[in-house]
Amino acid sequence: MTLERFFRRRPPQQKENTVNDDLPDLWSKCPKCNAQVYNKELEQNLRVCPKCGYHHRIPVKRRVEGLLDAGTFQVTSGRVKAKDPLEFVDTDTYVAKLERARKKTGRESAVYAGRGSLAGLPVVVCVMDFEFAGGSMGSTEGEEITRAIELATKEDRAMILVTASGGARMMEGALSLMQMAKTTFALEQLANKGLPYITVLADPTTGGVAASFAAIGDIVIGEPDALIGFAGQRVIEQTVRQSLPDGFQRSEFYEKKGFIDMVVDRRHHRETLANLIAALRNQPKPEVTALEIKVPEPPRTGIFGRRK
Amino acid sequence: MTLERFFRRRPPQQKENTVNDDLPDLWSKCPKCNAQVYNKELEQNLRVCPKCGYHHRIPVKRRVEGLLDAGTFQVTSGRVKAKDPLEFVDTDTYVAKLERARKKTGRESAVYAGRGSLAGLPVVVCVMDFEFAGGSMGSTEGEEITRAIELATKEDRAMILVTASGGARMMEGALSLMQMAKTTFALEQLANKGLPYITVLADPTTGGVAASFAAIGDIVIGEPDALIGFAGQRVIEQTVRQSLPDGFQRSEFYEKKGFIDMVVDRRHHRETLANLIAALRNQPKPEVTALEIKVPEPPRTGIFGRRK
Amino acid sequence: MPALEFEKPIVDLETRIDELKTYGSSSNVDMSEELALLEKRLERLRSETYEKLTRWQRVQLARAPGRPTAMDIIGRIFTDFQELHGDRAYGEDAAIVGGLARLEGQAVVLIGQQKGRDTKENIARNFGMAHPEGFRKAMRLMDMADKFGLPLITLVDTPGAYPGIAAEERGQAWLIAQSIQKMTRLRIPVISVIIGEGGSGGALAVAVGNRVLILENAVYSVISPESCAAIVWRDAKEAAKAAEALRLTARDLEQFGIVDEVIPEPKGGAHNDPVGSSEELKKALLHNLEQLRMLDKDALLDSRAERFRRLGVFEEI
Amino acid sequence: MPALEFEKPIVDLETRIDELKTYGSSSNVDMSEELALLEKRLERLRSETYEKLTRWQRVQLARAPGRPTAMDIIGRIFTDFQELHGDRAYGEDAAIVGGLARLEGQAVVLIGQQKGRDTKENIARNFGMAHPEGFRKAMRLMDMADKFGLPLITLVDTPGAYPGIAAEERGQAWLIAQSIQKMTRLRIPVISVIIGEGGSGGALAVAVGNRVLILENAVYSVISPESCAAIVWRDAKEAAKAAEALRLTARDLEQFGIVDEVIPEPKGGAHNDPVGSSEELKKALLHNLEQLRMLDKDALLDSRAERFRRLGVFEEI
Ligand SMILES: [Zn+2]
Ligand SMILES: [Zn+2]
Repeated sequence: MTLERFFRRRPPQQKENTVNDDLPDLWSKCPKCNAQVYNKELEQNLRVCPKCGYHHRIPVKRRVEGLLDAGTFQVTSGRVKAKDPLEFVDTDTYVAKLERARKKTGRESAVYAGRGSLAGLPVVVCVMDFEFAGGSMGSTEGEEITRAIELATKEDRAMILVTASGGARMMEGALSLMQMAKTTFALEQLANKGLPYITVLADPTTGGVAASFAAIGDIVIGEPDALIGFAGQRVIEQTVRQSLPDGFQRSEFYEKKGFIDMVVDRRHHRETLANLIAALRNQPKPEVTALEIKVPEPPRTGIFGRRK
Repeated sequence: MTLERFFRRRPPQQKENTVNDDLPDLWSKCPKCNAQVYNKELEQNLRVCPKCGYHHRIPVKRRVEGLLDAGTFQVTSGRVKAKDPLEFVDTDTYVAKLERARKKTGRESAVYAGRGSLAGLPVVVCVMDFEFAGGSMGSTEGEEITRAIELATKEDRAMILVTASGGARMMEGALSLMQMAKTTFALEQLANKGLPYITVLADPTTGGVAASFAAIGDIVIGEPDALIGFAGQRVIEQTVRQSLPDGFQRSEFYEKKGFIDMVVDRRHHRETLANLIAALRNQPKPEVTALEIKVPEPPRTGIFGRRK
Repeated sequence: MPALEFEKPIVDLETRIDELKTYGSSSNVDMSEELALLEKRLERLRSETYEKLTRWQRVQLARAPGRPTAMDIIGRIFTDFQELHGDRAYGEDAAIVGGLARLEGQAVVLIGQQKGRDTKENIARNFGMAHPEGFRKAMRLMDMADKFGLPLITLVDTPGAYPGIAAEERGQAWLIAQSIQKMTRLRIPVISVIIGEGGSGGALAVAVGNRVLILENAVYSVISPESCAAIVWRDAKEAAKAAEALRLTARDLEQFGIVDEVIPEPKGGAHNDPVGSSEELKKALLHNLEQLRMLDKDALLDSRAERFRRLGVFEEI
Repeated sequence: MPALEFEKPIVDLETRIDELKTYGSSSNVDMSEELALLEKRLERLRSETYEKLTRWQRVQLARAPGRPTAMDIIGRIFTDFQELHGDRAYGEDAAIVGGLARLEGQAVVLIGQQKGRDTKENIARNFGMAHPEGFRKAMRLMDMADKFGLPLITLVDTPGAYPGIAAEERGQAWLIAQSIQKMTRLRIPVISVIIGEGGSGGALAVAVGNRVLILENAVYSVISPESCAAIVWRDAKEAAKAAEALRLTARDLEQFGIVDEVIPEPKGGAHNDPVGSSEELKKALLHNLEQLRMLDKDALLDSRAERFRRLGVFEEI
């Protein structure tokens, strides 16, 4: 399970994957193609390696910036904070774990959400932050997501949900599990108003998050090479007692298996989402341009589609 | 395709499978277990071999008799007759073929339908007759089935449809194809009134009949060992250039594959249908007894279910 | 583009004329008179051939290599096509494409049966013969159109649903039935266009439209002429006879009310003028869509039901 | 029935008493005083054990061999069960059973997660761990209940959705999500009962009820104690510790509002008195159903949404 790293010990500093707002170093090394990439260029490129197209994790704020019309985003999340209902203690207390996550991210939960406009279209964007406790879904996250969906419903906005999560948050027990149903009920209200709901599955999206709101977007978009699935790969390997094939449970795999509408390079999310939302809302095609992509994109898995 | 036999030449006299009302012979030989079976016993047994459970084809009138409360059936079909819209000629004219089918069955189409009561429950029963042009679906059959469904809708009756058909009737071209949609539209009206629709798939149910009203019963029952499928076995063999596995496309096969709710011995149709309809209509359990089955039934395909 | 069998005389004559022209210009002999005669004869030959196409010749045109496929038509008539993949249950079937697009700015949902344009694509597309997952994908897109109130346009072009072991195992009959049923429930405008080969249940599964249009040289049949011939005469080579008997051309179907409108094609078939033929199709889509826009949700559903309720030829007793 | 680890002292004492009785009657020595003392001690031991069960012991009871399975309960509480098979898409999954039945004459739709009662059945049932087709079958039955306005009763007992390659390939995550979504849409009374092991998403997929009931010794958890222990202490043997931490017992869940009612079991667990424990469950089903019968379709849907809307513990900032 992806959460294992998080639960077992302090999260390792993923030097190549996380970037502070003020970069200490000028260059990063791409873990896929080993190229030295100028950090500024990487940032402009929405943290997609300009050499090989590898999708680094991207801070939630930067993701929202790259998606919405400049200056239109208003944060609405951050009104609730986690408690410790189970008084959960393992090798450490849940309270201490939460403190570290708060300190690391400056936020109260793994959810960052708000209203904004995308190519002029009113949307609510909700992004899960893997940096906060592995993006795991506790009561706070469930509540934040539910409120974001309710906001979209109330204000007639399309809902965009970007997932990155190892799944449920063990330290909140079955309360965490209940968030799967709670968020889904909220989505039902959104659907009843005919508002589009689009999910973007970033690396990783597994467990209870994959098995609830992530999977049931009107349109489900995968980020290239994102790990997606219900069971974690180690659990599966232990169950079937064989190693997993290359590419198993990746975005491209699930596109082929019929579960993802399309795999879309992060640099194209903005115009793709704008076009999809406008079409689903039966509105004129919005004017929106994409980031220019100067480098070869990862090879297309489908046989005939163009990667957008 | 099952229809091949019918289309290519005069239908062979299937001695062991068809029985006239006045039996010329006292004994029949079961094509499965080779036992000599006393015809009277076979008839009482709804033409299920009392030795091995083999399901012989059963005349449509006898089927309806075995299903409904005695004396309650009123025929409503037989108000329309086939024309020859395409002026179809192959080795023979369609008109001549129709004449033979009429003569053979004493009916105007492959559909025999009417209202009646089943353990006191109001139903419409519609049975396809393989003896009439291989049960193929022409405009007449589509119209009869549609009217039967409309009757059920109008009179608040549950709908029971017993299929036995090689599929569409080639000699009516695309008009035949259209009956698949026409009947399905009628079923939509029935569903909107919350009336149950149960299909019983008898041997054979293939082609356009399998691929329309037969498949979309609220509950789909297969007769034991009935051949069911979209494509005919010869066509499949020619396509894949290999011979088909034993039991392929049989009722039991499709139960295992998830497409049939249950395989039910014909001698249990009466109480099974009564119980299902009463439950779906939220009515008290009806009092109804089944034919006593004295002989071993065919082995159950499912692992735990009882064959009813 | 390779010529069809019945087009060979035309192609032969064209070749002769070309040769004569080349000879004339190289030898400096004046061949203009001969050429004029030949050109006239060519014109007559073309007329004779294309204005009196037999049903079997229409079948060949409907299947002609180079005939615009669903994706070709989507590319020419629609803008902003965003293909959506998958059936959310088993797989992605390339024999059926679908997604969101715009027709003169109006957002629509498209479903198209897609044959290959070359051998490689044909294999990937399974020659346009869908498996159950293709129909399930189509159903998912129908649901999307219905949820968001978008018109649905389906482009039909398939020899039929695939008759393979796996397809049967995964319930080909059930999926076709489910897809037809889904279309009986849609409360949106639905226009289906037979653009090439409308092959039996596999075609009907996505062709239960408020309007069913057909290109002039397209065909729509309960069984392929080859299969019909194999059954009746035990010889697939009698397909021409079977095609005659089956009455499967656009004009035949129009007579029976099975299609509502025949969209003209340029002489020799859509592949001879893909742009012009697309324009005709686009016009037809637009004016039908315009008419359907008058109807509310219930009326859309009811009128579709009524349309199909009427189909069939029989006699009251 | 083999005793659970923590029941061994009780079983040992029971054996001694039996031996003593045998000895007494065969030797004609009066042991009545000793026996009375031992019986009293046994009573105390039983009370101490069963009234102060640790969470890990509850987990063991919830999984105890011989504990009534869904089919056992269906057989005892309901009549006229007619099992319906298949998901109409891929297969028949024996890990989830379902169909029509009657509860005191009232027709209902049942969905049950079914573990095996012996090794052979356990293999056939995949130990109660469903594949995607199991959830799809459940969804189909939910649709049936909804269409005909029949109450839906789900019996939850699974270690979890099956974590295998094929299950993932066929979209385990999607099917669980779809099943939850389906349950948010039902306009019928839905009662879910955790009868044994409520294992994570695989349990929740069929447990989105208007009422969620739980048997006294059943558990419901986001993760199995073994997996939790393996993650935290890198040792599945620390499961007892993990079970404590996870607060997964009926009473824990009741505190958090995750379950609405705890149904009492006989001392030592339901398997010690299957008939009596079934009666309790039946009573609970009947009175909950009675209450839900007051609500109309919209209210059923809305109150279910409200029930789940409230779940979660956090602090407003
Ligand atoms: Zn790189
Ligand atoms: Zn026999």
